[in-house]
Amino acid sequence: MIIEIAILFVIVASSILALVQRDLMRAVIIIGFQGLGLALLYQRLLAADVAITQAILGSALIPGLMAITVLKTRRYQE
Amino acid sequence: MNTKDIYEMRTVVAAVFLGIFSIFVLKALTSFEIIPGVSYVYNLQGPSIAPNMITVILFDWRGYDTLGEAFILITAVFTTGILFGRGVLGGDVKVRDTAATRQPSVVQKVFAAPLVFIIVAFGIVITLGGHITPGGGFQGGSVIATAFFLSVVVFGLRKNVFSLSHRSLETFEGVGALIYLCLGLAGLGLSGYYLYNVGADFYPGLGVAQWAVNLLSYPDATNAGIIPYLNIGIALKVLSGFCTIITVLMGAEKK
Amino acid sequence: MNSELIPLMVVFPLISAILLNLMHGKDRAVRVYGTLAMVVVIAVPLLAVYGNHLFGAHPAIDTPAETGIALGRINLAIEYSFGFLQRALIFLLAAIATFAVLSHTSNEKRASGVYLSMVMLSIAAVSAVVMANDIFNMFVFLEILTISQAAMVVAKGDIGGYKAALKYLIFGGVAGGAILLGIALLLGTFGVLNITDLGNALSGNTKSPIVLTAVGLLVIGWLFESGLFPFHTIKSHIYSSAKADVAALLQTETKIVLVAIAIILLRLFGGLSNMSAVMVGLSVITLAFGSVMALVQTDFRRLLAFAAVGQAGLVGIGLSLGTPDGIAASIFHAVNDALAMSLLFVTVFVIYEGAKTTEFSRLGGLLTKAPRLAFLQIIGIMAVSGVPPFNAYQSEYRLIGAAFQAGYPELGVVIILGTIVTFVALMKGFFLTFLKESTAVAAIGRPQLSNALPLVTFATMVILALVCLGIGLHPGPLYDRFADVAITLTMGV
Amino acid sequence: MNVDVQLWSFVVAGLLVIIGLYAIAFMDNLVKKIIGVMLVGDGVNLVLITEGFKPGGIVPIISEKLFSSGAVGDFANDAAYSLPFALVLTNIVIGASTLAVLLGISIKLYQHYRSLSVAHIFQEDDA
Repeated sequence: MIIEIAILFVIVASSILALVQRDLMRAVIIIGFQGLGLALLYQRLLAADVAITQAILGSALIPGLMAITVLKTRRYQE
Repeated sequence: MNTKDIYEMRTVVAAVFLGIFSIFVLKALTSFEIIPGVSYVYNLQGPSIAPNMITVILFDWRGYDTLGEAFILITAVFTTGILFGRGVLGGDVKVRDTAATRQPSVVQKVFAAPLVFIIVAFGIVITLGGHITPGGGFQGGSVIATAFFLSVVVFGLRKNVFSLSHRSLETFEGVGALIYLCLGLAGLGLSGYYLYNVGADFYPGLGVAQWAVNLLSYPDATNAGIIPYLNIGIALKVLSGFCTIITVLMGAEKK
Repeated sequence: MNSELIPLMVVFPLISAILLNLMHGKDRAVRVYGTLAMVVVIAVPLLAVYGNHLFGAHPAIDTPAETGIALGRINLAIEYSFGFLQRALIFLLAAIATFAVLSHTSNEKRASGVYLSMVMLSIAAVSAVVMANDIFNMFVFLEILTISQAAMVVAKGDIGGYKAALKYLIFGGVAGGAILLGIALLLGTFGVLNITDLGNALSGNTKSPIVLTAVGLLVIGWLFESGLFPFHTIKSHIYSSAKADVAALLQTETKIVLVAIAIILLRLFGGLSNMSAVMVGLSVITLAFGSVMALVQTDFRRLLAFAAVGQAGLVGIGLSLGTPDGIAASIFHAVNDALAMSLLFVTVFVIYEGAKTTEFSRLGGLLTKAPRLAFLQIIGIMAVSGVPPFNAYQSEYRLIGAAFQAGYPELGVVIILGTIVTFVALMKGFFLTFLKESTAVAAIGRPQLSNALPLVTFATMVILALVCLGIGLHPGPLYDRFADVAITLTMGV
Repeated sequence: MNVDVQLWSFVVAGLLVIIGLYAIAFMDNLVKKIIGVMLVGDGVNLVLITEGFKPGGIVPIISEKLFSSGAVGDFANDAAYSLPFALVLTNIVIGASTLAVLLGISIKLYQHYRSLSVAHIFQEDDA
């Protein structure tokens, strides 16, 4: 029980934290943690297949693509 | 009323609507009563096709949705291609080599290459065992795509472990999608229903020829039929799709 | 019972899309294959037999008690249903798409494989949305449609197109999320995804907050996909940022999707009176905003884009009424308007190709330079705004009749007003382009409009004008069958 | 401590959707807006996953022992609801595809405007 609640808290907290960053690279990394939290939560909610997908896409590929975008544009929000 | 006033008015309206929307959604979600529904039937009938229910739903009952979803990824890949060079007037994607800007350190080189191969092997295992264990085409394909990502980050676009050009990646993607489409067409031609699981022959009354059943059944203890082949097609497509997007975005000019 | 050609209407364009993309760069191959593929795309809906297609051959079964579904039988497979309405809409789409493809292959020096593959993807997506009897399948193909439409706008390669596509995709993400959330709520509560089953399960159970929220979310998705009120500026931005053939194709697709999703909503929630009122209200606002904003534009393309959005509101009004007459008249008007608007879009973009601008301040006096174009455009304007011998007259007349019969005479007045405003706006555009004395055009690079009319474009315009006239003179055969469709639809509700 | 995980999971899913919508509506930076689109998708996915969750159930993969013993009916009663999970798999890839296109467009817009601020990019045609 307590694990799920902790994960839920991490998910909401990291979503909000990512959005208030001025440093976009940091926001992208925090969003990676949100994706990882979701993957763990999916695992706890009996969706093993989806957890694997979310772990790969949500914590590696999507933040990676965002990081490329930030590298190709600008790092700090104007 | 000038532009600024209109902008502020819009903001207020948007905020009010967001508030109303939040209340409705939270109210609906907290007063939810869930019934098993059609999932029960799937869980009841699925074990006679393959052990992993999610794979069975994805590739058998709702295989057509999966086809559509594969094509969303393809559309996205084509669109990124259009964004970076292809277009109405012909032309092709121009990818700038990123290796020249920074040399990888020795540690990176020593650790990255074996790691890439391990991840690729892991991805292949996930793909091939998708109908028995958690995993499948999407998962396997995207795992391999992460390996590609890692190798691109460490070794640069031109001289990485895979060394695949944009063109060949697109060809792979087309082949993956065509595998899926043609297995569906095989079902249509042999039984009259698109994406019929010919190899498993779940409804023997449809008059599917025996040679086709033998040809398309997977050499495995379970009766998965064409599901593993569809998995391979999807894996090929997802892997090359994400690799293409990574290549194109990494190769964009930073002006 | 089972027609094997039904899935090919979606699958063949998908295969063609892959092949065309692989051919990108090989000019001849793209031209030949693109043209041949369009022949097949047009032929398949005409040859297919009416019926249902089950994907994966999974039949309907008797419902086990453990599922908790209060229905006797449920469908397991994704189902496509194909009838006269679907045939008409897909044929219309294929015809307009053929014009787009032919004008691309004949007007451009190098045919672009990736662009044609986007056209194919959007054909497949719209066909799937029109035929789908499965709500999640509809969602998946709507997403393909959104991305491929954005891609067709992006393919022009200018910054305005990127901006329009960005807006469109961000809102498309929100609308897609809304649709899926609505689907999730319905799936959790009723346990099925098949639209027929869902409609049966929903009948008499439309008061719970979950159902009301789901209705709201699905209506938001409908509003976005068909460019109605809160999203009308985004749709018009997309139209005015695209090329001529693409804009004609986009607005045809939008009208078809509008009809398709509205029919799905009616089948699911037909008993809900509030939804009908909300949908009518939003459609009326769209009609008003679209027409009035068309009136104040200073650019012909934007004017036309807003007029197209306003006409979509007109289509939405009849469908939202939910009466057989209203639905039939709306579907009929969607078809008529798609044809007439395509004609107008092509004429305006011929002006753009010739003069390199469509701003009224820099246009004028083109009548002597391009008399054929002026003639065709005036036909298009009359057709769109419901002037008698043309087709939209027949459908608008029926639409007003349906509004009166449903007990909303005010709606009839609104429709007439909207039509008049649209007519005035379009005539203003015509006047400023063709009649106003101006030498500005000569200064900005010779337009060569009379020479800039390629054969395919001219033939397209003539054919569209003739079809508009033909339907206007003999509306009976088409309208009667739409009326049958509408009656069977409302019987189920 | 006894908490209803399903209820809180639904609440968090709703919150993710709302946070995402807030970011789309009120944040100026393009990357933040794109993160918002992603959060909306994540929230909807979480709704579907929680719908599929069955308290005290098992992962919907049948073991060899259970299959050979013929207790498929027991498995169907115990397993989590698998249809929503399959839909989520589809939606995750849909979200990733949309995101890739949005990121590509933002790079192109940045190359032209040298800015990721929406107010700056849309300033001339936002009348």
